Amino acid sequence: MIQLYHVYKNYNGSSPALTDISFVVEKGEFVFLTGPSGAGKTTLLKLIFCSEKPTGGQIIIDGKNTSRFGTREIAELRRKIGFIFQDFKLLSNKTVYKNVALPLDIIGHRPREIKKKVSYVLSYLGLQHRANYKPLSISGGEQQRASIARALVKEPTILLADEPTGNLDPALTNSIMELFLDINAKGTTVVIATHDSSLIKKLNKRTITLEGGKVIQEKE
Amino acid sequence: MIQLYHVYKNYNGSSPALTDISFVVEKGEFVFLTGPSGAGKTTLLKLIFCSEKPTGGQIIIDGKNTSRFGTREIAELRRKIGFIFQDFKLLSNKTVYKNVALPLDIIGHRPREIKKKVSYVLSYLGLQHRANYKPLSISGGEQQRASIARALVKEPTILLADEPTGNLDPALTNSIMELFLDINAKGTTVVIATHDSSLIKKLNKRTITLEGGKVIQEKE
Amino acid sequence: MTISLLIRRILFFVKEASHNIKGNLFTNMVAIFTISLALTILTSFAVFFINMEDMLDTFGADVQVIVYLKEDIRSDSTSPMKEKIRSFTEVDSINYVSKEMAIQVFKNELKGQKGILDELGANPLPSSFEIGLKKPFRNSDGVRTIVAKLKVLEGIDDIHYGQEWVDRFTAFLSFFKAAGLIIGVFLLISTIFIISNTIRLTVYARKEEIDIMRLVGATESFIKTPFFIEGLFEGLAGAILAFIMFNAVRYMLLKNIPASFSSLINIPFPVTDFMIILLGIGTAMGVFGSFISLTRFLKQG
Amino acid sequence: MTISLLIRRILFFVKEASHNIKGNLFTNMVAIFTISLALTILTSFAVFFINMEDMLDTFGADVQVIVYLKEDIRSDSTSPMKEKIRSFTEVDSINYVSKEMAIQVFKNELKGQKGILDELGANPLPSSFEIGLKKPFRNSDGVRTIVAKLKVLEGIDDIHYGQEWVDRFTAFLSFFKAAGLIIGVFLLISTIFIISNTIRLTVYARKEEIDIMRLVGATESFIKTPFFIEGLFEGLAGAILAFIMFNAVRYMLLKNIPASFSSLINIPFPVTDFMIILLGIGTAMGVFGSFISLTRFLKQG
Ligand SMILES: Nc1ncnc2c1ncn2[C@@H]1O[C@H](COP(=O)(O)OP(=O)(O)OP(=O)(O)O)[C@@H](O)[C@H]1O
Ligand SMILES: Nc1ncnc2c1ncn2[C@@H]1O[C@H](COP(=O)(O)OP(=O)(O)OP(=O)(O)O)[C@@H](O)[C@H]1O
Ligand SMILES: [Mg+2]
Ligand SMILES: [Mg+2]
Repeated sequence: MIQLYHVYKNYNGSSPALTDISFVVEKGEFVFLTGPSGAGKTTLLKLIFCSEKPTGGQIIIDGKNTSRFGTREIAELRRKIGFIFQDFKLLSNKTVYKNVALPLDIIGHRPREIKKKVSYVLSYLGLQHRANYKPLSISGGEQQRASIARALVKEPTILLADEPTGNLDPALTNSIMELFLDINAKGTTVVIATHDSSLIKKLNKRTITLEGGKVIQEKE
Repeated sequence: MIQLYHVYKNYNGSSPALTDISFVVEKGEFVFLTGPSGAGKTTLLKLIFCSEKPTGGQIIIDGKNTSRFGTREIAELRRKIGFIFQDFKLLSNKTVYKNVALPLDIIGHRPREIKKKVSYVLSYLGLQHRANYKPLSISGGEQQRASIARALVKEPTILLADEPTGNLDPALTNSIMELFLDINAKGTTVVIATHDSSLIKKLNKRTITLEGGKVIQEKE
Repeated sequence: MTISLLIRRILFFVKEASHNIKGNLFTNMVAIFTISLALTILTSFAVFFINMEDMLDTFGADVQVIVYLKEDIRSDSTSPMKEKIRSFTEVDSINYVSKEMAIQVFKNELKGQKGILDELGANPLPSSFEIGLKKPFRNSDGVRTIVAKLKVLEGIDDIHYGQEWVDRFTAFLSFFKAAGLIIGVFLLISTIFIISNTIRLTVYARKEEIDIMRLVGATESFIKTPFFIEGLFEGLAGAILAFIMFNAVRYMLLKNIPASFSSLINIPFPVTDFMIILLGIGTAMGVFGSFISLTRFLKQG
Repeated sequence: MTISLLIRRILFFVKEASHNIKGNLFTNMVAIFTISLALTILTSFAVFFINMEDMLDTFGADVQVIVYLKEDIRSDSTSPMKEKIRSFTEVDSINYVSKEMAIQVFKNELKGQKGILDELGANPLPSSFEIGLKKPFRNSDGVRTIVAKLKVLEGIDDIHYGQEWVDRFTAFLSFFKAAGLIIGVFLLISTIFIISNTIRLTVYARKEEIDIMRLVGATESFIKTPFFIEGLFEGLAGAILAFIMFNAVRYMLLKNIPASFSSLINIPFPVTDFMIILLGIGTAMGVFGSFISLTRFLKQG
């Protein structure tokens, strides 16, 4: 599903963010990406998501080489990928409901269908009472959950989650991990970047550890 | 140092965010504030910081009742309080260095002094190599550390930290906790809102637990 | 794209745009107000210029060539002569003034210096033709051409045409047209720039929103369309406001100036046409403004 | 506040402002450009209006009252009469035209109709005073006042003053002034609004920045001052650009219009004064624009 071959990334004027990264994530896999702050986890996810271009190497998603993608193909790809951003990236002038509905609006679902799906995911994440609030009027953890809801509502074939539980309490963290395992069981490929070592220990899944932009450890 | 008497907070049109909160934090104390997402931790810190007004009750900081504060007194208070925001609130058009130097510029320190202090705190937090980057060009954990640096550089008498380690790996979390203990030992009153139960367990300090806007547990 | 999807899209975009307008009400109001001011200035200038041109055209009717006839001209030769002159392409009208009519006019003009009239015995004034010119020839060149043609005719004593006045009028007309054109073009460009700059600033303030939309998989047209609708609305609302302001200024002028000059601030078209033109220009500029503002942002990545 | 702190503050604010200008270069350019266009329009109108007024003043010098004297007036009484008339407050200049001078002028004027001159035997024209009026009285009312005063004098036959022309001139002048005032005020207000709206949009885009500054403990003046400096810079740069654009338009006009009208687009002050005025207005509007934009934001919480 996701194949990286000798991927390099240098942001201009700084030491390389990623050096010679190669790995393959199969369809339906569940992978943790970990490593200290500044290791390059977010950068790696952004490359897969085509919001940054690699300086070198090849990235193949679902059989297609992303290096030749134009804006149209990138938009198409993103409609299949759910991305939970580390900084949420919610639209501050839209309510939680509209933020979560946006990916479905983009795909062009029917209003009735959108309503059903959005309500379902919001209530699963305990946000139904915040549906009509703007992101700046809800708590940090609620924002994070809204961002998770937006990524999941379109039933993506790939889920990329960047530190999805940094603002959540242990109980919520558990229920969200269960949700991730659940959609993974239904066939979605999941890649989660996290610092939370207890989480990684508990789930005992394949884990790729980065440090200074290099893969220093891989555990199946 | 911080006294709350029967404090209430209702954001307009929603169920109360805080209900009848009373507690006292003595000068030089170290207190954890915990509770599930949406419990009211951030709201409580905002009230102390005068960025929200209580709907009812009295908040007394350093002997002064904040309810009578005007813009001038609020600005003065904030120059004494270091606040680490859950969403960082860094100025995106300024470098990390300038963001961290800002509180000292506001107080009006000498440039040489500012340089010394900022450099010190940046290198302690492992950010010296990111000093000339803008916040959007650094990793999430680096942004969080920049926000911590900005709160600490002015050597505040009160430190309010809202989820200060949500984006940091365990090693960095430890060294930052040590830093907090260190400035606490030097006399700064510290209040930390966090979900991280392992952190609370390890440090074994006074802990106030909120849920649904009420104090449900206090542990010395 | 199926029909039902298309309809859903259109509904979505309109809802989206109206939501954005409400959400950014303050910015939108500021933009609409600026657009309306720029349009009012442009409209006022255009209306003033068109009216002024009309007024000058009526002045142009004063450009006249007077042909004084010889004393000894045979009375049966004036009629063919008149027809001959009338056949010149430059000639719009021709009028015969007999000696008697001439002295009458002279008497009226000289009311002041009665002394002169008392002294005059026989009628010393010649008969003449007063020749009016067609529009394109009401200027120095046109006058010179016709004078050259008249000079060769038999029975002519002298030709008069207030050379100084015609030259001045011609000069003023060319000044007026050149100045009007240059200032008009400058104002038009300024208006386009002010409007597009204003919209640009409102779009720029929402750069983050555009970036996020893109990250969620929105296509360019999906992102742009609500902005176009918003620009269209701003332009339209600005034009309506401009129409109101223009009429307010016009009303104030009408109250404060002598009636004889009110023609200068007439609206030179039917009011509905005027509104349609104004609204058309406003919406076109609004859409164009958002178009060039968005091109900039959607290029980057 | 100590002196060294004050100096440090000033340095900080200037550095801050210049950093912000560089950081928001695009927005700043857009704002400066809009400001310069608005200022150019205002300046062009003001210059045109002032020149037009000057030109009308020279026309006003044509407002003349001619007093025809009786045939039998004693030659030693003209001199005291002249002095008497000169002493009227309305009178600016007075000029005696003898019978001989009058006939000479008449001959020159009537070049065309030579016949009349041949018929004239004795000089039938009266001697006269040509009276020029002071500026405030070059209108219908002024003329009527002086005529009333003149009528009671001895030895006067008739008084002439081209009533129709004076009335028309007076009407045009009052039209011109009223229209100029209304349009000028409208343009001034528009310019102020366009400039402050533009700055408002740039400030609005940085609302978050202002909020964060406040959260870090910055006082109002600490937040506002760099914005004022930025507004000042935008106004100043806009004014400089307006000066350049105005002169470019002026140059284009000079190239394209008859020389006799170039006085209409003269700069009616010394160029340095003109620049100073323009820069003054630009900076004042820039600072004022940021002032009202900021007041709005700093009020909320
Ligand atoms: N500006 C606001 N307007 C309306 N409601 C708000 C606003 N800010 C917070 N709330 C609500 O008040 C409640 C408490 O919010 P608060 O941010 O204090 O929670 P928290 O304990 O910090 O949660 P988290 O751990 O998720 O950050 C939440 O339910 C939230 O939705
Ligand atoms: N836009 C950018 N321009 C320049 N450098 C960047 C940019 N984005 C990230 N970096 C740098 O690249 C390195 C990797 O960043 P990345 O965000 O991938 O780290 P991360 O592993 O996600 O860290 P964290 O756990 O703190 O979020 C960091 O040192 C960061 O400063
Ligand atoms: Mg990251
Ligand atoms: Mg919070």
